[in-house]
Amino acid sequence: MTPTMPKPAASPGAAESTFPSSRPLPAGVAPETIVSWLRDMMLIREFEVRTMQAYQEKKIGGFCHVYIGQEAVAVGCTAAIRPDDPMITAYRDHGHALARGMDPRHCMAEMFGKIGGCAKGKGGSMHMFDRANNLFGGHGIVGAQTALGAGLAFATKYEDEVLRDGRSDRVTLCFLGDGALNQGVFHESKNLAGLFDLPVIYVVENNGYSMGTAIHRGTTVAHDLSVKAQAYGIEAIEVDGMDCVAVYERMKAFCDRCRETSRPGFVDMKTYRFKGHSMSDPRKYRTREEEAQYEADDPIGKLKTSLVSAGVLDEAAVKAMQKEIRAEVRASIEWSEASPAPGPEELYHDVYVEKWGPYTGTSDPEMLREGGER
Amino acid sequence: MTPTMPKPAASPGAAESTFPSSRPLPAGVAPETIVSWLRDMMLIREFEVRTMQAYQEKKIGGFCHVYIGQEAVAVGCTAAIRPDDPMITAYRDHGHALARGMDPRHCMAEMFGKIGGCAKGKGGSMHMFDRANNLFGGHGIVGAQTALGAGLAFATKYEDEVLRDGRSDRVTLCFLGDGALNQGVFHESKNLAGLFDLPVIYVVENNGYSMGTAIHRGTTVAHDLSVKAQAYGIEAIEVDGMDCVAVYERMKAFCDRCRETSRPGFVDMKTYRFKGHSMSDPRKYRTREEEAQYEADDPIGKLKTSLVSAGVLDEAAVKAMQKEIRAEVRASIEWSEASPAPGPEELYHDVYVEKWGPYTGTSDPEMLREGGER
Amino acid sequence: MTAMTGMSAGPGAVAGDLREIEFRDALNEAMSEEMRRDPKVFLLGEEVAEYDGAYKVSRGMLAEFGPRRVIDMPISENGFAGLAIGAAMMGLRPIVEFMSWSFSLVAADQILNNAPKMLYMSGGQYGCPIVFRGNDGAGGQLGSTHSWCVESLYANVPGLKMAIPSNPYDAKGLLKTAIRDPDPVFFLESERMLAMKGHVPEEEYLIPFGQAIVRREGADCTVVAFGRTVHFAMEAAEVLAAEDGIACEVIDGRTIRPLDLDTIVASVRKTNRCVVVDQSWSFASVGSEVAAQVSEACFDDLDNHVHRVHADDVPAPYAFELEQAMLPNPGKIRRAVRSACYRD
Amino acid sequence: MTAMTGMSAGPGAVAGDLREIEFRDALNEAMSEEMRRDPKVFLLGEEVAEYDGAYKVSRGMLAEFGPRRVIDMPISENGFAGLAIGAAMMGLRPIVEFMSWSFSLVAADQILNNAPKMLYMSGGQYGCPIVFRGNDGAGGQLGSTHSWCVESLYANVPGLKMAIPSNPYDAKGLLKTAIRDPDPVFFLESERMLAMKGHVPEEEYLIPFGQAIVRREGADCTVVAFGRTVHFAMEAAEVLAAEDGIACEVIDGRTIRPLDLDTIVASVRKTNRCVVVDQSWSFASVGSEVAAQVSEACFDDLDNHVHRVHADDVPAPYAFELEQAMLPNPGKIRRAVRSACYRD
Ligand SMILES: Cc1ncc(C[n+]2csc(CCOP(=O)(O)OP(=O)(O)O)c2C)c(N)n1
Ligand SMILES: Cc1ncc(C[n+]2csc(CCOP(=O)(O)OP(=O)(O)O)c2C)c(N)n1
Ligand SMILES: [Mg+2]
Ligand SMILES: [Mg+2]
Repeated sequence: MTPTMPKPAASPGAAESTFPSSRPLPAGVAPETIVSWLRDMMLIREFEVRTMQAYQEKKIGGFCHVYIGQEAVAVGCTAAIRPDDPMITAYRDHGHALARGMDPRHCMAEMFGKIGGCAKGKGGSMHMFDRANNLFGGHGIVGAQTALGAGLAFATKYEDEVLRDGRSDRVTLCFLGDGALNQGVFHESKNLAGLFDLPVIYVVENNGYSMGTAIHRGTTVAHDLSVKAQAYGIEAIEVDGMDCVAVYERMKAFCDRCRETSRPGFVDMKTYRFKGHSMSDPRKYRTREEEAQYEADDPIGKLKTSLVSAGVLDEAAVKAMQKEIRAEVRASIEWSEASPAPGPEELYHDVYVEKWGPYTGTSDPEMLREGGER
Repeated sequence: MTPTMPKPAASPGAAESTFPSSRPLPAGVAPETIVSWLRDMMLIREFEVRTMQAYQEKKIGGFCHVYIGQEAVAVGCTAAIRPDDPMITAYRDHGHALARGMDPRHCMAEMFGKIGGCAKGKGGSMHMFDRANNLFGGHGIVGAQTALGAGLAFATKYEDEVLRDGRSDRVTLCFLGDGALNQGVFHESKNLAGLFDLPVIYVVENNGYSMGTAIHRGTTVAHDLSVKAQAYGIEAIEVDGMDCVAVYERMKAFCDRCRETSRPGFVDMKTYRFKGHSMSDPRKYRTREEEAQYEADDPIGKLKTSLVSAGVLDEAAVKAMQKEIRAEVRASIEWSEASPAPGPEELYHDVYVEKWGPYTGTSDPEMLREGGER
Repeated sequence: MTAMTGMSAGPGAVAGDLREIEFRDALNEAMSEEMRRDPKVFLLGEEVAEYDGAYKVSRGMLAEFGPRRVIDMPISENGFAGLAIGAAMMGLRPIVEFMSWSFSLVAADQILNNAPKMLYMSGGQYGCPIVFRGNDGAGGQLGSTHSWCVESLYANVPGLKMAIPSNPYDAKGLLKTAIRDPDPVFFLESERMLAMKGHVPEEEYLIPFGQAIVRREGADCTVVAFGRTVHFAMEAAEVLAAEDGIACEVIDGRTIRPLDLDTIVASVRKTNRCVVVDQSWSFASVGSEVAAQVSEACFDDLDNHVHRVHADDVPAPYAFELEQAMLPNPGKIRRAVRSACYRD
Repeated sequence: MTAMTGMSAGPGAVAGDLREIEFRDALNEAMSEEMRRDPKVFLLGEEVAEYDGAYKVSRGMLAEFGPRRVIDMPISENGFAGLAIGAAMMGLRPIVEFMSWSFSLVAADQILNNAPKMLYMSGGQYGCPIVFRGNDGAGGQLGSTHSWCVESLYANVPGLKMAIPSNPYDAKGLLKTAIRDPDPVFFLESERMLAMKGHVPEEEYLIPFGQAIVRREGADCTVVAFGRTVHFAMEAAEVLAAEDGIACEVIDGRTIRPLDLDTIVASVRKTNRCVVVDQSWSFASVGSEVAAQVSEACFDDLDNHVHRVHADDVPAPYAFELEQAMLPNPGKIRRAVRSACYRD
């Protein structure tokens, strides 16, 4: 009756990346790049703290799921792929949007339901799309994006091989929660990916819970998810998602191989959400001790320590960065407040591509228009 | 481009049951019982031959899928369970109905669309239901019955444990085709069965094709389906479905254990359909050689030989049995022809249990009323 | 959403009995009472047990009935809907909670092909006594995938019944009827009403299906509404009476399958005008059905064509202003009634 | 089903051009021509490639376009519909064949939540240029799960378009339009019409969406029909003209979303009577929508209420006689027209 997910002493397959406070930085990556990862994680954290606040202040409505605790996943994975590689995820999507390069203003304004939002305020928290950055959205129906992800990989391969007569050269990252493991569509998607050699990597952000359900209460063989990939001939790895460097290193190698072989992959990405499922979750299904254990393993703190230990950053630089980020997020809130609500004409806009009857066609959101074609 | 499914020299796990022409009969089973299996298989074969004929004569409409070649599966499996164990299957269901004990008249009349059919002619070939014999139907949507099968097992367990405060004591057999492996609902069902310890055994009647698609063209890891069970912590066995005695022996042990442990099971039942997918299939996707190989492995011929070799039957007895069966099936056709078409009042009958508005309530079909409560 | 005068007291109300409870608790009482009465009744769904329900509808039920009868499910709607249908074929009486009816689309095959047709396909051998229930309609800025009004998708299908209560009293009485019904019932709640309080007597009562109820009498215009929109209609009626002197007769449909056309027609014969309010999109909807049936049955009675109030024909937007503009509301109903009465 | 006089020749027909081809070949030509024109167009579905299509619609296409563009799928409708939607978001132009629309229920989430709403949810960033096509409606004793008329389930949803051709000429012209359309199109064929022959010129043509066509002119009663039922309406019209002296104006809707109300209203303003024929169940259907819209738009024109001809409100039975009794047919249309004309 008490679902618990005690942090494992050392999780197999990720053993090399468990360390108390600091770890060697990856070889072959410029220190500035690693600093930028830290910055991205800090930005996401700050952004999400402000998101929660804005939700409490009723500036944000609907469902809202924050990414606090999981930052290393989106940031490390993004670092491991190329900008032209498609990415798609579920509704807990602010982190992916920011990691992928969405301006926090457009992300925040989307939640504020303003015309400056990435989806003109029509999507909300669960639907962060960014065409310029090849982010094919956050998606609200659990598991549904896994079929879309297979389709993105199908399309890159079709474009590269059929339209351009070249070789398949892009990898799609498709994120899902551990709860999505149990949706039929994911099973179908894995089979299709395996069957057609689709270069898609399914990254299960395994934070141990789907809402109040601990993973083993909803998922068979929860202690070894690799079987859920092997059943389709898909290679699986397990990664410590609380360690940004580990995420980057493991994912880089995995994505490179996927790109090379045009074969799908599956990642059991061990992570933890520090907050509740959504804004109204009292978290009775887990203990405060369990939470504290994971919080002590904070991916941001760890990377900070590593960078400081390695002499790349000092405390002052971190503080300056934090200050800068705080200002940036604050600015995004102000910008979002100033952005107008979508006018009534927007109701019938973007229903169909072309004008007909009461429908007024479609157009790019401000975010894409600003930067030219982007 | 040429899908082939050459008969494996010896399929692993079923090796002990491969033999050229005759095999020892199972210990502890009365010879009369084994003769009754032969009789059931011969009945199904004859029934299906007549079904094809009647379809050609347009006495049967809609979709019609015959069971010729797969008889050992339904017969051997039925022999391995108790009458009170629920059974459910897909649309290729005549064999299961007859093996389970449905009177051929009611089965044939159903296809003739007559009121004497098991479903009053409302279901047709794909929907053989027999409450008295705990057959929960043939089902037309690929894979859909796998969730129902989990539900039947859930219900026997609930009845035994919650309503009667006893221990779970029944096993559900849920049949599916190899094509159904790729439906999301089967994945969800396996996970539910594994999670809730449901005593359901999924018998994949792996005849190598879903319509024109050879299994490896639609299913990943087709050479070892056990991974599709292990992914849910479900035990899997592979059985030579062309050998009725092997089916019985393996299934008996497997069902007994499932009954004992109240755990689900998965069977890769290797079989072959001698005819096309349905009545209009030119079978261009496989070679006549492949078909001939399997036809040489005819489950009926094999069991006949074994029984004759063992001195249980002689050729004359077999001939007599065949004659009797022919008469029985002929009688079922005559009976079906004589049975009236459902009257217009039947249109609004059985839509809802009770009468309201234009709906006229429900009632048992003739088949169940004949035999008292049954 | 506040309780509505004239609506909280159901027809069976005893004078002086003032017990008021929330809509969610009315649902909880209905399920709990039926589970006490009949051990074949059980509840399953996502987060219904240990979490006490995502919306706390099943609060306390795990504690009372234990994990064999209040069962948490993984996010496998098609699988567990099918599991429940199989159990219902065996004679059990499952209640399936969809956290939201929006998530029932992944289960469409099981709930539309199997539940409502099993009795027919099996020639009367296997019925399907099951209740599917959960939140339907806009929940408040939930966006395009989470705001389905499934009544207009699913009501097309024969073999199922569909109930859509507008208040706690009806919620309890209709849900108890649904649980005892031998056929599959689609039971549509609304996240926006779960906290609404209303009178629910202690004594047991059931509300039969197919009986609409006149919530407010009036001679000038019949307004037919379902579920949450009944409140919008009542609010509009108040204002219309006060500002325009138009007396609306507001009918709460209560069930969509069966639809109580008689009550509606009797009213339209009196008022000669009709406005239908349906929270779903207009095309091929419950609203179009009511409009078509009334137009047919009251052809000689109608002074004006039937007017319809729907959600706008666009995917549900997230932004507050857009969602408000999209959804039916009292203002839109007022305009429709005025137009129906040639007062615009 | 035989080719219908006055129907096989489409509006663009050239006199003397007598080429007649089957409905299935018209579909094949539309797909093949578009695939030749645009390498982004491809076809996927169960048995579409090596088997040449379960109903031979894609006959020869694998041979011409190869396995990269004509792709056999496992029985995973939700998965491959979603895959195709993902590909469409990337700008490709998939054609998804459902062997039968009846099997699309397992894909309901992808086709209803994702395809029609992606553009809106993404604020205009990602459209979904995709065609879903396959057999819809009764195929001949296929029973309850295999006889869906999905028009009345799915037409409720904004963001999608829906076409339902009644003859080879339209099948080709509408399918080509569908493939070029930047929005998701649900394209409904009928197994019962695939072998029907009709005139299809060699020259390229497209038929725009939202333009119904008058198949037969008449002053007494408008009959609106869609897809296969157009033939029933034409047959009924012949008999009504001959036996009852009633001149029907038969309108073939061609597309359901958009619905060409103007053409219908113009006709009803002339005939003052209207019968709607819809092969699906009546409740919350395309038929109820047309009835409701006509009742509204033609309130002052109608001499009688709109009459509706539907399938009976029961699951599809297998038995030949019952299925015949259930389905719309010319006899039922005749009765409805006579009743609408007060001639019963
Ligand atoms: C098909 C479907 N069923 C139910 C829901 C409601 N729901 C939203 S999130 C969620 C839990 C998902 O958990 P998980 O996949 O682990 O993702 P996490 O929230 O942990 O990121 C549920 C049940 C939904 N959105 N879609
Ligand atoms: C969901 C769904 N998709 C497609 C079909 C059409 N269909 C009927 S049978 C069949 C092949 C199934 O093959 P398999 O499961 O191997 O069974 P077998 O025919 O070999 O017994 C298909 C594609 C269907 N009935 N349901
Ligand atoms: Mg999770
Ligand atoms: Mg097969």
